[in-house]
Amino acid sequence: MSDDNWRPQIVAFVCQWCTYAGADLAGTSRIKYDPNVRIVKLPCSGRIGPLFLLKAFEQGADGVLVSGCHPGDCHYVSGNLLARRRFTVFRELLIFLGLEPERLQFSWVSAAEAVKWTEVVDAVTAQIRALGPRRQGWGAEARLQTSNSKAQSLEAQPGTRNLKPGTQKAVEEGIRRIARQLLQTGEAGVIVGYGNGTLKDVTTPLFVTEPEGVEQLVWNERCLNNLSVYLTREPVTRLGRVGIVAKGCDARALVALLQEHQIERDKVTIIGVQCAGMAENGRLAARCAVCDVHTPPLYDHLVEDRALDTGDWAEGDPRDREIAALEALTPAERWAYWQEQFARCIRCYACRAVCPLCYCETCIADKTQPQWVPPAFDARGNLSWNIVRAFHQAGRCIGCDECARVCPAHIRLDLINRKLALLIRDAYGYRAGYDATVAPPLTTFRPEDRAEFIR
Amino acid sequence: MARIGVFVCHCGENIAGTVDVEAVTQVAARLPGVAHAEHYRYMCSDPGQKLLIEAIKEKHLTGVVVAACSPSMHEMTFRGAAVEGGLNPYLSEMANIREQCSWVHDDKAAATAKAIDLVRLMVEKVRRNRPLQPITVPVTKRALVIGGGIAGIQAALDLANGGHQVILVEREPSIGGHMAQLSETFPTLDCSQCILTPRMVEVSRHPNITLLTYSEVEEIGGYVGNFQVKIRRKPRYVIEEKCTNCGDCAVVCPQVVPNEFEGGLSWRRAIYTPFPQAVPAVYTLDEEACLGLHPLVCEKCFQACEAKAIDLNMKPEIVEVEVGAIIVATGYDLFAAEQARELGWGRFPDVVTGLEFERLLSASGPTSGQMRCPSDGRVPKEVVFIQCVGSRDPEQGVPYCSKICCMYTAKHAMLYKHKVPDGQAYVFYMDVRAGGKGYEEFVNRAMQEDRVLYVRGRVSKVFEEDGRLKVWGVDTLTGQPLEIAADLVVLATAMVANTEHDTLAKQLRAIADEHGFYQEAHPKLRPVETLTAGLYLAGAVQAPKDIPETVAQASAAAGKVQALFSRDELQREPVVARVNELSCEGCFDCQKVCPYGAITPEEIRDREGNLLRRVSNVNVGLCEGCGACVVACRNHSIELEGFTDEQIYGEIVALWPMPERAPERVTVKAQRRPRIS
Amino acid sequence: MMACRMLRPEKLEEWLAELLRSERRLIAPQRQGEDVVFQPVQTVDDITLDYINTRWPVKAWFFPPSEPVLRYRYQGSGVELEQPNMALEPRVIFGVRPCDAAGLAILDQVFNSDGEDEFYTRRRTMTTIVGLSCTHPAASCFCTSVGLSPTASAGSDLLLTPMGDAGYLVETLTARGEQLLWEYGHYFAAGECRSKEAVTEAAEARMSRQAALAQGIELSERLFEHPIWAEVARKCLGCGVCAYVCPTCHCFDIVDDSDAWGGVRCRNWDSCGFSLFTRHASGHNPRPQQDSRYRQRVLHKFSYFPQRWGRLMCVGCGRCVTNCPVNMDIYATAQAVLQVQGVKHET
Amino acid sequence: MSERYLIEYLSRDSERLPAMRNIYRPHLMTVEDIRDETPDVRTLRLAFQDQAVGESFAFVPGQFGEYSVFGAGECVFAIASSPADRGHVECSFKLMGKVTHALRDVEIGDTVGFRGPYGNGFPLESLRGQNLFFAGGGIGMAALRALIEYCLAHRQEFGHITLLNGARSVADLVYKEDMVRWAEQPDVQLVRTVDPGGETADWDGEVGFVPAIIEKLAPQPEGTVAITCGPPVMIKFALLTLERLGFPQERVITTLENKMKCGLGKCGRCNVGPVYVCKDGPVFTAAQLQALPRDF
Repeated sequence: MSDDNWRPQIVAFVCQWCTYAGADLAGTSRIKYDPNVRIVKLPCSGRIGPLFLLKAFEQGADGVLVSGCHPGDCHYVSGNLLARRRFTVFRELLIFLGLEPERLQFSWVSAAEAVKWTEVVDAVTAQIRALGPRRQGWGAEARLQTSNSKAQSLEAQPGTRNLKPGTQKAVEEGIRRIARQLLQTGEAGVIVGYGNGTLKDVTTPLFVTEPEGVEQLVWNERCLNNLSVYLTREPVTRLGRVGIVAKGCDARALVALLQEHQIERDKVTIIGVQCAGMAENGRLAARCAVCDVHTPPLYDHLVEDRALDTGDWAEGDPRDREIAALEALTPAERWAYWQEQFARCIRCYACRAVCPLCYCETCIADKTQPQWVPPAFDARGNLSWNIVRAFHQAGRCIGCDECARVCPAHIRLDLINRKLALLIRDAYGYRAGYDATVAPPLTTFRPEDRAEFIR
Repeated sequence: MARIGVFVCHCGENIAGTVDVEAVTQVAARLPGVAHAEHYRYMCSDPGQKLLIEAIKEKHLTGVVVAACSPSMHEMTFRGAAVEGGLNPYLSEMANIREQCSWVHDDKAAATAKAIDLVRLMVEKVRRNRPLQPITVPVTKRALVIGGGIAGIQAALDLANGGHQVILVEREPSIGGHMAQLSETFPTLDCSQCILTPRMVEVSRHPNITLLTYSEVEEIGGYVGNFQVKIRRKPRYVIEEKCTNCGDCAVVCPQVVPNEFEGGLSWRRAIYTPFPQAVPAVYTLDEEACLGLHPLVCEKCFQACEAKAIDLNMKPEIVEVEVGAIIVATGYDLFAAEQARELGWGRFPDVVTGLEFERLLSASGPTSGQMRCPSDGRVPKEVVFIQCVGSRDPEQGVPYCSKICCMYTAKHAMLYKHKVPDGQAYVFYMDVRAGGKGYEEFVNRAMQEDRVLYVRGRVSKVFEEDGRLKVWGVDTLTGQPLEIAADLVVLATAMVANTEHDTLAKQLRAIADEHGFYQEAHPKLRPVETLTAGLYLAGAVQAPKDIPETVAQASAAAGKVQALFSRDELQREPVVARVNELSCEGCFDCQKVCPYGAITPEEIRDREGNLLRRVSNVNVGLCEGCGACVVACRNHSIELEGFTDEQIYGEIVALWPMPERAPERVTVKAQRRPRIS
Repeated sequence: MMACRMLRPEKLEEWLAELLRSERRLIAPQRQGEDVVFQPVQTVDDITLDYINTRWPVKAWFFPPSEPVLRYRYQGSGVELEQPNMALEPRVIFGVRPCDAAGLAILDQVFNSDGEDEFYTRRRTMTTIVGLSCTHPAASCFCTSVGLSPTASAGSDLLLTPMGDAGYLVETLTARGEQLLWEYGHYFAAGECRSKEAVTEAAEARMSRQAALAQGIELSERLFEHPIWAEVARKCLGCGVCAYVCPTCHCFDIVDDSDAWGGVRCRNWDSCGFSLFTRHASGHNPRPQQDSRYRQRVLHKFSYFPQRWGRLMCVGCGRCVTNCPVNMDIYATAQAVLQVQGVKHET
Repeated sequence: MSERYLIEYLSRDSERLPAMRNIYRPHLMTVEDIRDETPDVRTLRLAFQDQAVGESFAFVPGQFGEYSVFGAGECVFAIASSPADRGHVECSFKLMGKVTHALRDVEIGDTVGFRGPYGNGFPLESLRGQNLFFAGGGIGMAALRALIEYCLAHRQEFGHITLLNGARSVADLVYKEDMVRWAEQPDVQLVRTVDPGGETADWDGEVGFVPAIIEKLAPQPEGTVAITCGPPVMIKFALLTLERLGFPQERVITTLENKMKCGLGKCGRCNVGPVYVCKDGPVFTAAQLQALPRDF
């Protein structure tokens, strides 16, 4: 694979109480090991953020090792257990994007385990040496190398089901009736709903403040926008108490916003709408094919759709087949697939803007001290941005797919979101947007959390 | 740009032998922001520190990097020197090129390259360091001592005599620990109880000591100077203040169970004192053995107690105390002898452990000091002592030497011979380790004066044949197989870590080593402290120890605590989290991940008092500086002082040169075709 | 120099094939998933003519989303500057729609004015734009509303207009166009010069959006402060899609991206729609809300730029309309604002 | 650039093409002096590393530059030094964001970047022969400093000069040493003021916001030009006060401090109505500002 003189560049992020002390003990005990690892000392593995690992790879690391105290031994009670969940998710994300698992490794090494430390370093170094230098440039050229890869033949498989739009007119009337009532009684100062857009077959977010205006509210299979994004927008909230038209997926976003203290329940009136599914390119949208919230999980008023046909979902989510196909590829092929996708990114941040859960006024991508996400819109910066976006959504994304819908470059953000949602469902039994009283999965842990990837 | 000084230490040959310190210095001198670089034989020496101090003053350095040993060795030293030079202590960092470089690599080129990287990384960190001011916290001048064996007793008495309040917590009904079980002690053969019990009594009477027996530490929060401890007092069903220790209750008690204190060699009642000199001198009702508690059917003791000291409705009680320091003296356990299956403990009543043998020797023991076999009470004439049971045995037991077994086995054999002068004592040993004042002489006395037969070798099997124990072994000096018919076999089982260490260690945020013993802060220089500030170790909780060592360490721990208590305020490391209120979005994920409850919502209001936003706020008194909140914050509105994003970013970008960006397009030099005439 | 030639349909492919073999890099519309984008051509077969317009305007080939304008290395306490490596090669971009080509003419004015930005102008002079008139505008198109036409020639060096079976009418508009035509003259038939008016009219007739926006917006204080801005901008989410798909938007940011050894100073696209665009380090922001930012976008295109340069900064390609996540529609907004302005004139 | 560039290229060797002029390439400057004006305002004196450039460098008071720390980025400040000070520029900056923090960390001898001069500068011709009334608040004084130095260096060309310098508190007053030097010049009146609450026990200056002190000083509009710079809210009220005192808008001058990146009217950041502050400003008369949309 590579010549004998090649020395991989490996950085180890370690906690100061266990692994750092263990490495010191290896020194005191004069146990020899491979000299390729550079240690960055941190107070706790809980302080080791995914951004560090990302930056290390960006800077040219061939491998990254993270090491902390054994479960239960954390000097700070539970930092390593929180870290374990973060790293589980982050690692799977990077693997999904095509990183070889050997390049990002984790271990528990206690202050007493000098020998283990040396063994871990030697083993990790040997594995990375066997892999050879990382594909150039954390992006950039990789996509050019494999232009004929299998990955490129992977094409979006839209839902094959036809729409069964339900009784749209009746639902529309129901929305208008409730909206009118809310405005008349003063229960709401503004209704956030859908109106007809300026182009054929397009709806647009509509803000109605007068009872007469409710006639402009519409309901059809093109009401794709997740309107809950407006609940954290001052130009809308200053109009008064908000009444919001919410499909099931939109209501899940409301649950998540409640969970993260971004809205107050008693300051929002939710007009829940039973939804039969929305259309993309005339077919049922992929996410709607496996929808289990035709009736919103949270509402104050419910507009029922009497003709609601929730259909036979046996077909499953077409995206799951795509994810499986991607996962069947080699890391190099997967990497090439995503590089090609991210290369198209123009950093317009539409994905961020439409996301109800991207409510930070100053995004980490806009923070410059330090500049974790490279500012240039090149392969390196785009990759980091997309990874950071995906990771910040992990365990929080409610799967409305708005980011993927609005992406002008058609980057398959939905696949990444879905992949992480499945991972978190399987690993932690958690799905976002159903229960505001449960702690989000990356803010908590269980002692028995999966750890099979940790040395 | 910063003006950093880099100081590369040779540490004699320790570093310079493997790392080209000259090269490291030369490269360091050329790094951006480095205004001074030099190397010296011993940076930690006085002249070494002077170099640093002078350089700070002369070159107006804005930060220093000392490339030397581990920061756990000398970080404080160089911070102190930085202060002397006029710098804030937190503008000094160490690059660990000894423990993590020169000592672990042979290849000089690779080690030098690594040392250069480590220096560079620290230079970039220091460039981003900000001066920090220590946080002062008041010190609660009360200590908690966990464990009432000789270590805990000694530590508690030393502290109490020094004028400090002490809370001594013991899990068992009485203090005294394993030492109370011993008959005589080596190498002086004075009676263990005779020297121990006066101290136990002193503890019970000392005005500065609050003794909580039959109690366990339930929860520990806080930090050095300010620990909050919850102690669970198990119900003993006997009101300590009322009990007169008359024993009327035990007489009427119908329930009989094996006596743990006697190693199960005798019996006790459900209501009992573990031994006559127990402190406190009160009875305890063993709720598991008692018939009456659930449901109440017996009550005989209750009726018999004239002092009305028995309360069958007693409930566990949680006592909350605040202490400034904690000494852990939870002692040891013995290697479970049944695991050495071939030696027959548990199958043959006349195979006993060393501690059981102590009870057989003890005047207060089950045989009142008469040497008898547990099986039938006959006087054993042939006794085989087997050393290293479980110890120095990575396969079946523990790899380490249990340290005290050689000595107590010699003591056992000697005491046996004193009681049964015509008996024969054999000792199977691997090596005799008798390092200590008077120890070697003691063993020699056993061999020569008391004619104990020492056999170098291991015992392969103990079995019964014709009603007698047979011991098979090999004398490795002669190579001869041996078979000894024995009346009694005594196993010198290893000292192992207390099985409850693990749970307690987690509570204490202390680190247990691979064998379960607590890890000291430094094996040589800080053997009494742990890495958790305010937490100290005494006795066998740290490693196998004999009594003198235990007592010495207990006094040392007490001394450390007294030093801590000599100040009214404590300076804490300012490594704490800070919230950027401007960009905090108030999702409170940080609050969810904080293990110390240090983060609470804070309301931001305008001048009219209208609520604008809720943001996170860190209580720096509670914050321990773990940084979990920083990672939980998606837009990084929390920083951890001392480990800020800027600093770590600096370290990471210092590690590798930035990869060249993909060239936009490579110009292909095509053939020029002049077309313009 | 309105010499005109014809290009027979069957000659087009031959010409492109020879261009591909030349020292000029040939860039032409190609399929990428469901989109058509400009890409360097590998084989002529990859080129498609089946598109209303390309996904992205052609501007990125001159004004890339991100480009280094300076490199530097630290040397002790000093710094060594390096010129970024901007490799140049002659290029032909084939198939640029008139609206996008007009966008280039607008960018020329900005980048070629005093303080000439050679990162842009060098690429521009090395590139020959072969425009391709538009015959079937999309529902979102409104080039005629802003004073252009589906066959407008501004910004192109050569303009091809499909004339049915006769092939393409070739207009030579600049010296660069002339040079190209001179080099490959044998593909082009001279003489048979026909008017493209009929094609233009037919295409315009297919245009559903035909408002009179070309006169621009006349700014008054009343209009500037009018509540209409808050109303139309309320749904704006503040992303950068509209600016980044726009053929004329050219706002940029200059940022450093560095490590311990040195770094790159980069020029990156930016958008007046982002809240950070005008926010000072102190936190003060002259355009604190989305309405003022959206107002800036509309007025820059329809009022400020025309005042300075005498032409609108909108070419009516409609990309911002179709790509907006929430259906912000600059055509509709301009109409609405003009209506407000009209009310003022009447009163 | 010549339209014939392509033709040149096609006909000759690319090596002989003219070298690219890079408008974003800064001059390298050596930090010669660092002066702390207030706890968060610092003045740097920078010398051109290329002496020839330094010799030929000239600017009009009121023009500005893009100062950069390599690794942190660029930031806009007025050139605060005297135009007569050849080979050097000075800038004063307040600690705010990434670049100013990086500038705070530079040491004497370090290298920083400078591009400029940009912008129009003060209309010196229309100031000659006039009384000058300067009103600067906080760091806004930096934009006036070059002009003050110029006027004092050409003292006979101008009439009476009033220097009103305001700040939040006594500690926040900038150019304390310069003020002493300036006040010593003939026919110069120096008035210093701090916001209410910002005074110290021994403060002998005025107490009050800058507009209030302008009102109190009541400069005569006839024959006087008022030049003001400071935080946006101060400028707003200072302009109103001057108007009330009878100053015609053409005789009130201020400089704007928008966020700027390129300095050359391209990046679009400082666009206000039809003007680019970086090219058409930063110096405007109140009359010119009046014509602009309120977007700055």
